Amino acid sequence: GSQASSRPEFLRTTSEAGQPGGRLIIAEATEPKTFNPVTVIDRPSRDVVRRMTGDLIHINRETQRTEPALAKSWTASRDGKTFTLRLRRGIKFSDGVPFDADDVVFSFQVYLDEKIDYPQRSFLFIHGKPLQVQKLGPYTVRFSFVSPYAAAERLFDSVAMLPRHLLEQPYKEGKLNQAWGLDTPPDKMAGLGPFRVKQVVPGQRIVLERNQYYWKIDSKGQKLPYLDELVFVSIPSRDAQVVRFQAGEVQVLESLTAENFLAMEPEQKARHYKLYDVGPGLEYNFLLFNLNRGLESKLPEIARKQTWFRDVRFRQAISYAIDRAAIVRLVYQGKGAPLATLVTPGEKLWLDSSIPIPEHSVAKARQLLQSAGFSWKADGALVDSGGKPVEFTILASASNAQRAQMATLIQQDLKSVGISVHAVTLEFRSMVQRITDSHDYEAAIMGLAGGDSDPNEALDTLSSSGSTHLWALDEKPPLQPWQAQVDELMQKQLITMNYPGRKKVFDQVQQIVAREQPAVFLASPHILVAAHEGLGNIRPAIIENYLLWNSDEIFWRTPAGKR
Amino acid sequence: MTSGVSDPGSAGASPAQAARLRMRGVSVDYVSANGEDISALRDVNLEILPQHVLGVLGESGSGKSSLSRAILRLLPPNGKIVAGSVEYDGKDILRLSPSQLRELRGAGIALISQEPALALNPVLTIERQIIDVLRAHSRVSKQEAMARTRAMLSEVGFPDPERIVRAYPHQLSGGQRQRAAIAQALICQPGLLIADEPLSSLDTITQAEILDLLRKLKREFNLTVIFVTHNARVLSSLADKVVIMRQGGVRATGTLEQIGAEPDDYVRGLIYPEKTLGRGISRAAGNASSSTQPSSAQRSLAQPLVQISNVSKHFVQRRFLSRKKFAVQALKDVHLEIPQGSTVAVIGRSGSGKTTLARCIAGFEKPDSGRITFTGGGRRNVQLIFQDAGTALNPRFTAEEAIAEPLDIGRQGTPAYRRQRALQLMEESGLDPAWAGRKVGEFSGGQRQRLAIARALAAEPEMVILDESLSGLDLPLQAQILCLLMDLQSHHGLTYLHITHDLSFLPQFADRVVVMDQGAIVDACSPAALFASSHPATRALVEASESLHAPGLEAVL
Amino acid sequence: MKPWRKLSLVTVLLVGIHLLALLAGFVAPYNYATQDRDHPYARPSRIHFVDCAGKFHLRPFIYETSLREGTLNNYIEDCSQLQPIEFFLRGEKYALAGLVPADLHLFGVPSPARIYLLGADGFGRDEFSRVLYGAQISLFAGLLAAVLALSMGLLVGGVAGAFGGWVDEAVMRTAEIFIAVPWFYLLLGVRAVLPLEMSPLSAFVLVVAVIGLLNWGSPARLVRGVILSGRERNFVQAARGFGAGRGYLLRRHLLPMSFSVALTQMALLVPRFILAEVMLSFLGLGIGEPFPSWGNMLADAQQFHVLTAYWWMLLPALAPVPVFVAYHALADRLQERLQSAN
Amino acid sequence: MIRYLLRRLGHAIFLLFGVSLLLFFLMQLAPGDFFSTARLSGSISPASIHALRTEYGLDKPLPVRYLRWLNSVGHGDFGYSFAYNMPASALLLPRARNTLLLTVPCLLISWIIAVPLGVLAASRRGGWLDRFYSGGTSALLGMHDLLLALLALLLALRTGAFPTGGMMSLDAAGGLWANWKDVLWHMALPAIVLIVGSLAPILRHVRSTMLEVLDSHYIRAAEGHGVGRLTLLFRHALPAAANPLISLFGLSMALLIAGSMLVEVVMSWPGMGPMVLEAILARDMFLVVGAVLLSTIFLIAGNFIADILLYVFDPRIRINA
Ligand SMILES: Nc1ncnc2c1ncn2[C@@H]1O[C@H](COP(=O)(O)OP(=O)(O)OP(=O)(O)O)[C@@H](O)[C@H]1O
Ligand SMILES: Nc1ncnc2c1ncn2[C@@H]1O[C@H](COP(=O)(O)OP(=O)(O)OP(=O)(O)O)[C@@H](O)[C@H]1O
Ligand SMILES: [Mg+2]
Ligand SMILES: [Mg+2]
Repeated sequence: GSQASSRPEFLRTTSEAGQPGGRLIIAEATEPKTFNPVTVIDRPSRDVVRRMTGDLIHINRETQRTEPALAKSWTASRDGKTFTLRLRRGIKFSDGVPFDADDVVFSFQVYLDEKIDYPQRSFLFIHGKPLQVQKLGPYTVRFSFVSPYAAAERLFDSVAMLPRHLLEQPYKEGKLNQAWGLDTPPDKMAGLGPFRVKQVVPGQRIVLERNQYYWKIDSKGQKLPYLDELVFVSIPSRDAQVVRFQAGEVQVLESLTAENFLAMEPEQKARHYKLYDVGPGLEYNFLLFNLNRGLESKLPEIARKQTWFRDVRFRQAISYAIDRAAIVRLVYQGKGAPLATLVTPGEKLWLDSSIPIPEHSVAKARQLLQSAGFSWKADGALVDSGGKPVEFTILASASNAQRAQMATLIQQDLKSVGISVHAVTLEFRSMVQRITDSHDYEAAIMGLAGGDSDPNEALDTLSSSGSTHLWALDEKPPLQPWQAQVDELMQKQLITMNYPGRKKVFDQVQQIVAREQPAVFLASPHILVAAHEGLGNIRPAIIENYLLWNSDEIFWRTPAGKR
Repeated sequence: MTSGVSDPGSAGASPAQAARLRMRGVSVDYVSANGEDISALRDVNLEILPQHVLGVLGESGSGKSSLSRAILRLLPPNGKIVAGSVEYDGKDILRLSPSQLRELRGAGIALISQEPALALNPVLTIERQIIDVLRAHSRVSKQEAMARTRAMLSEVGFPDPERIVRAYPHQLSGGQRQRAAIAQALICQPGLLIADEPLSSLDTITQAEILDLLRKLKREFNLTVIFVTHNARVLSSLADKVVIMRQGGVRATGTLEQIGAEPDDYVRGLIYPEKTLGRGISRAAGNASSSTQPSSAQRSLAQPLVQISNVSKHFVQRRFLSRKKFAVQALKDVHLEIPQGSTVAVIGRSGSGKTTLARCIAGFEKPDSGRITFTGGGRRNVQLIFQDAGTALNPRFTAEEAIAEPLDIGRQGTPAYRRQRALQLMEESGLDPAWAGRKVGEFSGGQRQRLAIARALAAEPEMVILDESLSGLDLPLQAQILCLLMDLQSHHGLTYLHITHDLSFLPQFADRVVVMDQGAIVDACSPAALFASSHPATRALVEASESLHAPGLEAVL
Repeated sequence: MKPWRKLSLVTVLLVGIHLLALLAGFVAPYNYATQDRDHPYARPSRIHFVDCAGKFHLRPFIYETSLREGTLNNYIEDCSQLQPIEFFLRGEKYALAGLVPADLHLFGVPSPARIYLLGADGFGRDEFSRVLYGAQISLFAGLLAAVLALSMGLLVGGVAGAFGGWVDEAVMRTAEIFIAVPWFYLLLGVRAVLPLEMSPLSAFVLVVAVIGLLNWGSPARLVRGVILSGRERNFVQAARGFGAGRGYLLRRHLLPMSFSVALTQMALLVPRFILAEVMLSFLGLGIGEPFPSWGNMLADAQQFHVLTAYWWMLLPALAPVPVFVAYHALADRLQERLQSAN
Repeated sequence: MIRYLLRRLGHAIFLLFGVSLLLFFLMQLAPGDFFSTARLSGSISPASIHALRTEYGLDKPLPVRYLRWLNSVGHGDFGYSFAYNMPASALLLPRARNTLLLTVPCLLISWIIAVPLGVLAASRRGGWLDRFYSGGTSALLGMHDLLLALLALLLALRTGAFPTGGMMSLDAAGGLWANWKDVLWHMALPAIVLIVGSLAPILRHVRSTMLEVLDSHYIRAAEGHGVGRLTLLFRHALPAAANPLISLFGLSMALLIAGSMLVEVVMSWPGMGPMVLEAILARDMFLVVGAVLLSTIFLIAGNFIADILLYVFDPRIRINA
């Protein structure tokens, strides 16, 4: 890169100014597995990598809107097809090497390369065409799409800018996928994040240290980050996490179950920690019926039951029969929100609040079933028009207690309309394999969570060809007209550049989903986190990372808090 | 009826002298697993003065071992002393605290139990077992303990104890085990030794040696001995006083002469075997001649049932990962022919390879070299009666099961038949069929031996090998069993290989006698010629056997 | 010592336990599946004799509880709602011993009020009832698996020991493979082929049976060791002398020798298999909802929030303990008998 | 003897092959593979999943994969972890060290505790000790390791006397000895849980076999010679009762690797437990295979030792080697 003579263009944050120093210990359920920003998939590794890397445009987890990051500013062409980003000058990687447009170009070259296992590549393709990257000057880059792309800015979030001087070599040798493993010496890695790797103790902890070249300063002009060290300790058991947090051996917990949250409440004062209920997150749990096509020969029994599942009235009846309030109360201990669609109340910008949550009404359910040609035997058992008793199995993952509990509740609920349900808990992969590959299931409870609050996140789930269109995979062409309409609308929102317009389109989508209930959407758990009370700038959000997203601003209020 | 007080007549003991051991009205009961109560001792009164040898004589099952065990409170869990007191040097053993009892046992009173095979720990070396006894009672350094152990072993007739100390019990011969047990009992120089048939599986020479040893100890360390045996002759030269037991009670006490004088068939039967045996055997012989079987003279010419030609067998004894290893030549090329329907007696010193030979013939051991061929080829039905009957019977079995085992295995006849056969065999071997339901562990030593014999006969063998199988039996019983065997021989032409130490009755039942020494057959002759044989080994055995006779006894006859 | 008497005493205890399990429907006031969504995590009901007014009642009674204001799962007794405990009252239908339809219950309170002797779980299901029903499943499953594993072990170990030589080697190596390989993948495979609509009960029993059949390795090794040494005993050789075949030797001499080891193994395997379900349910192989089993109740109980906030849910989790005590007492007595016999 | 050793070695190798092959086959049986959940994290397109599968050879047939793996074994890295993008051996070994650091002492201690206790209980048959221990073991067997571990954690939390997990304090600066103390301090709780958990089976076996031996003739005979109580129990009876215990000991060595899994997970001990458990569920197969082979090696070693000991302690067993 070219040497930046003028003084570096730091980003000045507006949040409360803190004091430097101290160490923050963070619990991870499993140990991070790689430092490689390209191939990283699993959450713990992502948590670490994101502390080490910087992106061009960032989504502010609080406002859920985009804001400048490494890109000081950007302009969109009128047709919304090209974006010109102006990079900050005088920024350095954590190893002191300057950052410039070449790094950006290199990074996207890598991400777009077929031979590289970059999980999010599909995002960089719009209508199957990759976005074009073009260096206009040492500090200006242009990105161009084949068509206007509404979420273009958001696309840059968390796309790490790679140090060309370190990774070009392995990339050329085709070793990039294996680069930056846990065994890589720290000085061979560098990034634009607030922290950099200091030490790795296999199975125990990963220590990140302050990156003195970081490109943010606080309102007082102090260089960020405040903390000297981040320590990620792996604590496999959730309960152990809680215990160690209470014992003060860990200072932030990024994910808590409602039960543990409640159990921890009494000791908040005594043990000097704070619990935060951030409200509904982006995770939505739903009951899906197997609507896949072409099972007649392979799985006749399921195919037979599909005639019920395909009937919207049946699905609506189920939806009415299910007591969502009970789910929220008993499964999430009240720390959750009932759902009408896959859009959770957490998505402030996009939720169509006019859509009511389906109330729990056995009467309505029975009415609908009757109208759909179902009837009841003397003993109250529901039978279909063919006189066959209505019973089916609901799969739930054994490793997710909440969903297993939902299954139990639903089982009970559906008794009241004469449907007998087997709740079968399966080991997660066994279950996924049935749903995605063999299609050998009748109904299942699943949960999905978008990484961002944006209609695009629903693309894969709602559009008939989406990879998480679980209830009917590879359903093309769309079966029902409404599905076609949804597909269309989802494409529309993709290119609707202005927020109100886009919202309107997405509202329509939500209304259709609420009406047709391709799957019965149940509830969304609150994001529950905990942090030591001595920490400043703890502003938990519903988008990952709930707590650490502003790790560069977090600081220890009380020197006593330092340890 | 029993005379507890020591009568002035008895030699050496002055009435003033306090008794070393005094038993008053001791009764012992056993509870059998099938619930029945067995009273093994009834109101026994005994008294023995220091330095005395008390001979205990009695038929098998008369309660001798129970008596011995009762003195040391060593009855099996199902046995109990229900009445009486046992005083040792004035203190009541039955009232001793566990620790006191422990001190008394071994150091004060030592017991040589009847069946060393059961009494020795199978997973510990002989040395370990003796040393532990020694060190339990006296503070001695390891070296000294080892030295004394070896010394004691050579006292009981092991010229070079080095192998014996390292051996596990199963690596020793019956007699060697018994001697080891004796050494274990004597190692602490006890005040009172209770020897429960200590000579049962020892050759006459060793017997003499042991007896001398006892006399010596008696002289030097004024050892007092309770000597349980069947062999009245031994007592005649050893015992100061003799107690005759029957059915758990004391039948008579006094010196051998006194008792011998009493007109009591039971007693006389025990003391003067020649009469009983003579009678028994002659009866058997009578049948023999009356039957169509060839007489013993012709029998010896009959074709051999089994031909043993230069058979050798050696054992290697070594501890795991230890350089020191011992090779024992148990058999040095042995030649032997056993004629069909005849009785061949094998005698020889302890450890001379008799059992090994027997085991080879019966097929329990594979000879290193040489051949054992049966006429008509293939294996014949040969039954070995193990030397230690106690170990050869599964303690989980009842007497009936044990005896009927061969039948069960051969699936012969109906269960009813097997049962009836078992009972019959018990009867014939002098066991009360009413005991059929008892576990074999609940029988006396001699009774177990009879169980073993009965079992062997149940298999309806062509050849039976008796390995000291009568050693545990009183003389009348021996006679009875011998008669039984000879009946069978005369009617079904059974062949016997009879390993024994008791030379006195060889002439009555054996057609041939072979003498073994250090694994080789050194001499073979007719029983009659035995006593005239010139071979040193034979002579030694014969003389020793005669030396066991007390000079006085014949006079009484 | 009179092993007979002790034995009978223990057996009485055990018979009692199994009767309880068998008659769960009658003893339990409610069905294991009925939920009371207004009383999740309800504490064990307090049993009173004296009411709020201080008046004494001969018949014990409970007060209905209601949620304390502004709290979750924290209930207060309502003095106005006194519910006498009745015995032999009619309630939910059930099948006695799985056969006879009935609706008579040993005790209870007039519905809609509910009595929770051991508190309620997260769905407001009566833990006491669930323990009883759970006993049916767990005891059966545990015993089944243990018996399977043990009989396999005795057989294989016996053969290995009796034959010795290369047979022994071969068998032991196989045993080692069986011990070494973690079988959950097989179990997952098994579960995968089982039809989903198969009743959770039978699916579970099947899985447990498979586990039992796979766990013969350790018992086999123990048995084999004993027999290797036993077959050198004199009385075994004697039996051989009578031409006894290996089968006979095993049956009459060798296996009886390993009896006490086998007994101990049994005493250890039953608990192990009952608890094994904790891991099974973790792998989704446990018994499916809503059926209770000691395994999954224990799995529910051993969580931070339970141990801190709802400690009473640990009580049912400890139900196995007394049962194991009884089983082990039985094992001990049996052994005593065995030995007093020798 | 040498021949015997060699033969056992041969068996061991054969065994390792058998186990690994069987494991490969079993993993085939279990539905799903490492990447089968990837598509749920929306962002990852089926295409790239397919790419990954092919890159890791998951699309190849079983034999091919096995051969590939064998080859990698030849190169010392037991296959390749999908999750870590690293050779399995490099991941397993350091963690195995930590596991052994915890389990080996526990194994020894629990035997050192359990054997005397069992012997005494047997000798005091029916006594209070016996009763107490009987009840105790039954109770222990009724509790799951997880429960014990969790209780231990809560104890640590309430008392603050022990760390609530991990193996070393963060700033374990200071000398070797200081570090060791630190580690021991962290070890205490998991060790206690493991030991308590493993006592019961040993105790029961010791007791029952001892009972058998204690009422045998030769023990009574030794008693009759006034052999001291302890000598009698430990020098005479115990060796005679050793047989099943030895087998048991051999087997318990197999648990050195796998036995502490759950405890490690709850106590966040940086051993193989957490990683392997995750790998099992994630179908990170080579990691699992590696771990299993490791514990198989211990099993083999254990059984081998056991067989030798059997021959040493039980002269009645003829060495058939
Ligand atoms: N453990 C036992 N349980 C039950 N009965 C027993 C037991 N031991 C011995 N008996 C019985 O007690 C009686 C006496 O046995 P004891 O061993 O004292 O006889 P003995 O005189 O030693 O006979 P032998 O000369 O054959 O050894 C016998 O009838 C025997 O059956
Ligand atoms: N398994 C073995 N291992 C080592 N040495 C043995 C073994 N069995 C027997 N011996 C030895 O072989 C020799 C012969 O033993 P054997 O039992 O044949 O003697 P025996 O003539 O029967 O003596 P006894 O009259 O005392 O029974 C003895 O010295 C014995 O110590
Ligand atoms: Mg006797
Ligand atoms: Mg002999």
